Amino acid sequence: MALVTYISAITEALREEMRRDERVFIIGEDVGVEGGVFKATKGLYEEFGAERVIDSPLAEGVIVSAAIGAAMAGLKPVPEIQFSDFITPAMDALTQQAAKLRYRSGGTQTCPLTLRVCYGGGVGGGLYHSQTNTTWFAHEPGLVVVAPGTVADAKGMLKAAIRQDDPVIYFEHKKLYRSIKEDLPDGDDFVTDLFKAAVRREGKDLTLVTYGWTLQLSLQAAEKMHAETGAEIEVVDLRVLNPLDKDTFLESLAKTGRMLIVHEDHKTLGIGAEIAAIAAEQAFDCLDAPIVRLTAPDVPAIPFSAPLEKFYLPSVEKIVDAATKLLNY
Amino acid sequence: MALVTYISAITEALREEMRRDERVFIIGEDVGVEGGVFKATKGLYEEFGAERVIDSPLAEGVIVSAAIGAAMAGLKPVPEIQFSDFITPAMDALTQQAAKLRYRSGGTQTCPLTLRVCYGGGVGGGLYHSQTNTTWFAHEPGLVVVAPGTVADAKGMLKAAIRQDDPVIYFEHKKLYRSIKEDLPDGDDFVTDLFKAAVRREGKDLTLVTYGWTLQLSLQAAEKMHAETGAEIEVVDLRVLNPLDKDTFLESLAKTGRMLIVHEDHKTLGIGAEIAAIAAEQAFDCLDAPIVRLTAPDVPAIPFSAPLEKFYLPSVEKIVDAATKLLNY
Amino acid sequence: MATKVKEIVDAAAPTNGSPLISNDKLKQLYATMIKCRTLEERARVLFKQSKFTGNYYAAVGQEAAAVGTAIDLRVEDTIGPSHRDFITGFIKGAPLDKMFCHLFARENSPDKGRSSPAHFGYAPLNVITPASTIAAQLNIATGVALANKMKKNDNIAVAYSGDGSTSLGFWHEALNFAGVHDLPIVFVCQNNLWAESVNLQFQTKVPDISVKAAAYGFPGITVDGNDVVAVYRVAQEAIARARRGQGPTLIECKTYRWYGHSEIDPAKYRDPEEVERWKAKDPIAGMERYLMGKGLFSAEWKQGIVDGFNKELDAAIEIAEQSALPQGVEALDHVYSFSIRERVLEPKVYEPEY
Amino acid sequence: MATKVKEIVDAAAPTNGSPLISNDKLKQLYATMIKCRTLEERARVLFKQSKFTGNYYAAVGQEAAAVGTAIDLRVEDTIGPSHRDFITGFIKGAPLDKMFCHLFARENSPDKGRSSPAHFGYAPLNVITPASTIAAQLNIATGVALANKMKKNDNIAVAYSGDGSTSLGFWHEALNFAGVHDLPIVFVCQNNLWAESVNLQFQTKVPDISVKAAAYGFPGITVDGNDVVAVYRVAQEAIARARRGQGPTLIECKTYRWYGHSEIDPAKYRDPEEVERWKAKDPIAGMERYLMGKGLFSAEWKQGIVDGFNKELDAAIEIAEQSALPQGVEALDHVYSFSIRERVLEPKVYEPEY
Ligand SMILES: Cc1ncc(C[n+]2csc(CCOP(=O)(O)OP(=O)(O)O)c2C)c(N)n1
Ligand SMILES: Cc1ncc(C[n+]2csc(CCOP(=O)(O)OP(=O)(O)O)c2C)c(N)n1
Ligand SMILES: [Mg+2]
Ligand SMILES: [Mg+2]
Repeated sequence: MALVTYISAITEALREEMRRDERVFIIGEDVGVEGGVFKATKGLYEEFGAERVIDSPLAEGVIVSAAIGAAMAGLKPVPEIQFSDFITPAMDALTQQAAKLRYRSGGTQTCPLTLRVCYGGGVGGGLYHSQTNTTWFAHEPGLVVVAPGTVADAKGMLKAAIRQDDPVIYFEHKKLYRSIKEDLPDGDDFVTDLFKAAVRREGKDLTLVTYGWTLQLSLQAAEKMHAETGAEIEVVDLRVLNPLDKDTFLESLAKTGRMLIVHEDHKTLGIGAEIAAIAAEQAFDCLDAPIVRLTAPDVPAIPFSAPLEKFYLPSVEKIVDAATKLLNY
Repeated sequence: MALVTYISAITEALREEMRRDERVFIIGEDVGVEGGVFKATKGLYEEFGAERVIDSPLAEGVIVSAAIGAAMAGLKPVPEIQFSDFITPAMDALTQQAAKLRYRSGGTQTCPLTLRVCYGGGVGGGLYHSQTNTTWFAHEPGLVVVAPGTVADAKGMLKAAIRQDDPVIYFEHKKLYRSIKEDLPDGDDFVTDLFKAAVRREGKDLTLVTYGWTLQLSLQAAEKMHAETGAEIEVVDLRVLNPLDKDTFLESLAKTGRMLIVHEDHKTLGIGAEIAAIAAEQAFDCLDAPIVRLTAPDVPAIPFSAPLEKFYLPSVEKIVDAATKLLNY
Repeated sequence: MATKVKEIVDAAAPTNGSPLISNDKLKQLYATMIKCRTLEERARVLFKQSKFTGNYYAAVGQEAAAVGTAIDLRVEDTIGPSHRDFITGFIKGAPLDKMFCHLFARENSPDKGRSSPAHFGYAPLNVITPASTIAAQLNIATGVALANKMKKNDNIAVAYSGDGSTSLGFWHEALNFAGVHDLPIVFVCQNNLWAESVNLQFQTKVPDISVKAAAYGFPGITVDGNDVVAVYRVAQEAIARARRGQGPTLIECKTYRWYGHSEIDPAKYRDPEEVERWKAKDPIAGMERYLMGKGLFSAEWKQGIVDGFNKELDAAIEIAEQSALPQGVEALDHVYSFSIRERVLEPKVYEPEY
Repeated sequence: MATKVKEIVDAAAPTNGSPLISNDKLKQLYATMIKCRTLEERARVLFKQSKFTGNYYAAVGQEAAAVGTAIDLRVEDTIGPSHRDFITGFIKGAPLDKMFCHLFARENSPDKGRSSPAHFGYAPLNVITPASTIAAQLNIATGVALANKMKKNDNIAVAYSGDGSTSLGFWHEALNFAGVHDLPIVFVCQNNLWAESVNLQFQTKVPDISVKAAAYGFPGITVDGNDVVAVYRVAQEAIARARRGQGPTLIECKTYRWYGHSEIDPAKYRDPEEVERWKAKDPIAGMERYLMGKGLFSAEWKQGIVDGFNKELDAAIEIAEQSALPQGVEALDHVYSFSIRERVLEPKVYEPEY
C-alpha cells in the first residue's frame, strides 16, 4: 500500500500498462521530454524512449487520428489532449472516425484507444483552460467516456480503459491531480470495472448524482449536512458518462425519492440533463420532488477573474443550499 | 400569396435579405455556380455575382472562420455547411470562436453570422449524409440554434437570423426541402420571432414536443389519434434549440400533465434530455405520468440499408404507439 | 522538391535505377483498368435501374491513377480510400460478390449494410472502411503507417485523396506528421480539376498540387494520371522508398472524372469541350495503343478479358441480389465490443422502495 | 518562392525600390522595442509578486518581430494576435491602463475581466481578442481581410502565429483561403524553435517555415527576426503588397523566447547554451549598436525613454490596482446581444392548470 495522488495514480497506471504490454504507447503534445504539462507522463520517456512516448506536432486531429490508425493496426495507443479546451481539432477524429469505425465496418474494423483529456476549472485557468466539454462525447454512441473522481479510479479505470476493446475517452479533472490522496494496493492487477457507477456514501434521504471534482465537494456537503441536521445523503459517483450506468442512480432514487444532480459543466445539455430525463422516464413513480440540477450557469465558459469564476462554479455551500431546499420540498 | 416549398422559402429569404442589405453575402461549398447541392442558393450567383456568393475551398473551418472575421468587420455573412455530418472541421470556429467572442471580449467584439446547416435523415443518405448533431451547439451558450419545421418559419426565421446580432446556426432538414408547401405572403418584411416555440396544434390530453421533420410526423400522428380515439394532443414546435423557450412547453404541460418528446436525433443527450430535465425540475407538480422520449436509438448514426434506417427513425406509427401508452398511463 | 513526369516514356527503359516493367505487368495493368471500367459502368447501370440507391462516385476516366498505385500492394499493406476509390478495393483483390453485396446493402456485405455504396472497406485486405469526411482517411492511414514503423516491418500504407481534399486541415496535418516521422506511406492525390462543382482555381492558388509536399519535407511529384505506365513507375519508386523506411511521397495524378460528381450530378458546371478533351485522353485507350505498339495487344485478348469479367460480374451480382437485407434490429449491433440490444429494447422501470 | 533576408543590411540603402527608412523611424523602432521589453519585464515582476495570476507568455527576446511588423499599422488595420503577442496591442497604441486593468482582470478592462492575462484584445484599435486555440486567429483575421477586400478599402490584417501553430490544420486553411482570394493579409510566423517543450524538428520536417507559402501560391520570406530593421523592411513590402491588393505574404521571423513558455515554465528542456547564444543576439542590443554606428544613439536618450516609460507604467499599474474587480453576477453578461440574467437567476416554477 502507498499513499498516492490522483496524478501519480495516472502515471503509475501508464507505466504498468506499458511494462505489461509493449503495444501500449503514448502520443501527445509535450508528453515526452517534458513529461506532460501537468507531469502526468513524467519518467515514461526516460523508461520507454521516444518511440513509445511520442512528442507530437501541435495538432490534436492527427494525435487522435494517428492513434486510430495505430489501433487498427493492432497497437494500443494512449493519446493525450493537453486541455479539453483544445479538443475541437480532434472532433472529427473522435466523433466521425473513432466512434463510428466499428459500426460502419459492421464490426470488422475497430480502434481500441484511450484518449486522456485534462479538463475542468477552479484553478484560475479562465475561458480556455477550464472547459469540460464531456457532452459532445457523452452524446456519441460508440465512444466510451469515463471520468474518474477518486485516486483508485484514476488508476484502475485507466488500466481498464487501456485494456478495453473500444475507444475510451478518459477525462481527468485537473483540480483533482494533487488535491486528493489515497492508499492504493501495489501490483499491476488493479483494474476497475469501467461501466458501473458507484455509491460513495450511503443515505436514505436524497440521491446526489455527480462525478469528477464535484464528487469531492458533494461528499463534503453531505458530511456537513449530516453533522448539522442528521440528513443522510446518498452520493452516487457516475464514473462513466457514456454509456451511462442508469441502474445505480435509479436504484438509489427508488430508495430516496429525491434527486439532486451536481456538475461543473453548465446546465443546458450537461450530463445532468440526461440523468434527469432518465429518472423522469424510468423512475417516475419514485419521485417525491422535482429533480434539481446544480450546475454552472449557461454562459460560454469559465470567466477568468476570481469573483466571476467563483460565481460560476458549484461549491459546498451551493450544494448544501440546494440539497436543503430539496429535502424541505 | 404564393405556394412555396421549404427550400424555395430559404432561397427567397436569402434573395430578399441580399437585396435589402448589401452587407449580406454567402460562402460555402458549391453555393455559387452550382447553386448549392440541394439548390438552396440557386440563382443567387447569377444575381449577386461571385463576390457575394463565394464558392469556398473544401474547408468548413475556414468557411465559418472567414464568416466570423467578416462579421467582426461589419458584414453579414451567411455561410453554409453542406451536410451537418461535415461540420466537425468547423467545431472550433463555432464553439470556441463564434460562441465565445462576445463573452471573451466583454461585449466589445461580436460576430453576427447565420450558418445554414443541412441536416437530418430519412432520405437514404446513410451514416454520413443524415446526421443531426444539434446537441453539440445547443449545449453552447453564445450560439443561437434554430431549426424551422414549417415553410413560413424557413423563410421568416432565416430572415430574422440574418438580422439578429448574434451568431445563429440555422438547421434545415433536408427531408423538408421539397416535401412540404405553404402559402406565404409576399414582400420582404416577413420576419419571425427567433426565440419563441409555437403551439402547432392545441390539445388538452398530452403535450408532444418536437421540431424539424418529426414535427410533420407528430402532427400526422396527432390527427390520426384524434380521428381514431378523440385524443387531443397538443403539439409544440420547439423552433429554437438554444436558448430554449421553456415557457411554451411548460405552459402546455401545466395544462395536459403529460409530455412526450419526439426527435430524430438519438436519445442520450439529444435535445429531449434537456426538455425532460427542465420539465422535471420546473413543472414537477404538473406531471401525471413519466416524461417519455421517442427518439432514434443510441447508435453512432443512421445506417444505410433501408430496413436499418427504418428501424432507426421515428415514424407516425411509433409516435402513435408511444402517445397511446402514455395516455393510458 | 516537386518534379514532374508528364510524357509517356518507354516503359522498357529503366529510369532512376528502377527495374524494367515486364510485359506481363504491362498487360496486367491494362487488364485491371478495363476491369475497373467494366465494373463501374455496370454499377452505374445498376444504379440507373434502381438496383441500388445512395451515393456512388464513379472513377471512370481515372483508372490509371488507381490501378498504377494499388496494383502491386501486398495483403499486409493498407489502403485508405476516399469516396471515389471504390475500385481500389477491387484492385487490391476484394471478392466481387462482397463488393456487390455492399452496393446492394445486404446483410452479408462486409459492413452488414451500414455504409454508403461508395464506402467499401475490407478488413481481410486492410482496406479501411471510409467515412465521408474528406481527407480523414489520410490521417488514419498515417496512424497505420506509424504502427508499421513501430513494428519495424516493411508494410506500407497508400492513402487516396482528391484535389478538393487538399484544402482541409486534415490533409495538412497528415502530411506534416508523416513527414516528421518519415512514415512508410504514399499519398496519392487524384487531381481531376473539380471538387463537385468547384474548380481547382477556387480550391488553391497553385496549379500543381505536388508542390505542396515541399511544406512537409518529402518529395512531391506530378505525373500524367492517365498514363498508367508513368503512374506505375512513379508509384513503384514511392512504394520502394516507403518500404525502405525513407519516408512518404506525395504523388499528384493529373486526371479527370468523366461523369458527374455522383450519379445524380449532371455536371453542368463543366465545359463540354473540356470533357471531350479529357475523354480523348482516355487512359485505357492510351494503354491500348501503347501495348499495340509493343505487339502485346489484340482485340481478341481484350474481348476475352471483358467477357470473362462480365461473367464474374453476373455471378457476383446474382449473389448480391439473392442475399437478404439486414433485419432492422441489427441497427443496434456493432456499436461497442459488447451488445446494447437489451439496454435499448428493454429499459427497466423502477418503483419506489421506501 | 521563399527567399531569405538574413543579415543586417544597411537600412539606409533602399532595396527592391522600397524607400529609405528615416532616422526618426529607426529611433522609433528602437524606442518601441525597449518599451515592450520594459513592459513585459514589469509584468513578469508583478506576476512573481502575485499581483496577477493566470497564463502569461512573455515575448521577451522576440520584440523585433512584433515591433517591425506592427509599428506602422493604421487604426483601421486589424491585428490577430496569438498568445505571445500581448505587446502587439501596445505597439498598435492600446492605452497602458487598459492593458494593466486587463492583466489584473478588473471590471474596467476591455473584456471586463473575462479573458486570460495574455489574451488582450482592443476593439477601438481592431485588435482581435484572442482565444487560446492555436492558429484560430489566422482564420478570423483572414475573414477580416476578406471583408476589407469586399469593401474595396485598403485596410489590411496582420496575423501572428508561432512555429508550433504551423502544424495545425487551421493554419493551412487560413493561408490557403487567403491565397485563393489574394487577400490583404500578412501572416507573421515567429519561429522561436520551440512550442512549449517541443522542438521544431518534431513539429515539421522543414527548417524554414517560409517554404510553406509555396503551397498557397504567395511569397514566403525568412528574415532574421532579431533584426528589427530587416523585419521592418520586409514587413513594409508585405504590407504594401497587401494594400495594393496583390495578396498575402508569409513572413517567418527566426527568433527566440528568452524565458519559459509561460511564467511557470522553467524550460529545462532547452540547452542553456542555446539560450545564451540567442541572448547574445538580443534584438535590442543589436539595434543599439546599429543606431550607435549611425550616431543616432546615446545612453541619455535611452535612459530618458526608459524613465519616462516607467512613469507611464507606474501610473497605469496604479489605475489597475485601484480598479474594482467585477461582481460575480457579471459572469452572466455578454453571452448574447440580450441579457440572460433574469432567465438564470429567476427560473419560473409551474403549477398544474387543470
Ligand atoms: C469535410 C467534408 N466536407 C464536404 C464534403 C462533401 N463532399 C464530398 S466529395 C466533395 C468534393 C471532393 O472533391 P475532391 O477532393 O477533388 O475529390 P473528387 O470528388 O474530385 O474525387 C465534397 C465537397 C465531405 N464529404 N467532407
Ligand atoms: C489547439 C491548441 N492545442 C494546444 C494548445 C496549448 N498550447 C498553447 S501554446 C502552445 C505552443 C505554441 O507554440 P508556438 O506556436 O511555437 O508559439 P510560441 O509559444 O513558441 O510562441 C501549445 C501547445 C493550444 N493553445 N491550442
Ligand atoms: Mg477532384
Ligand atoms: Mg514557438
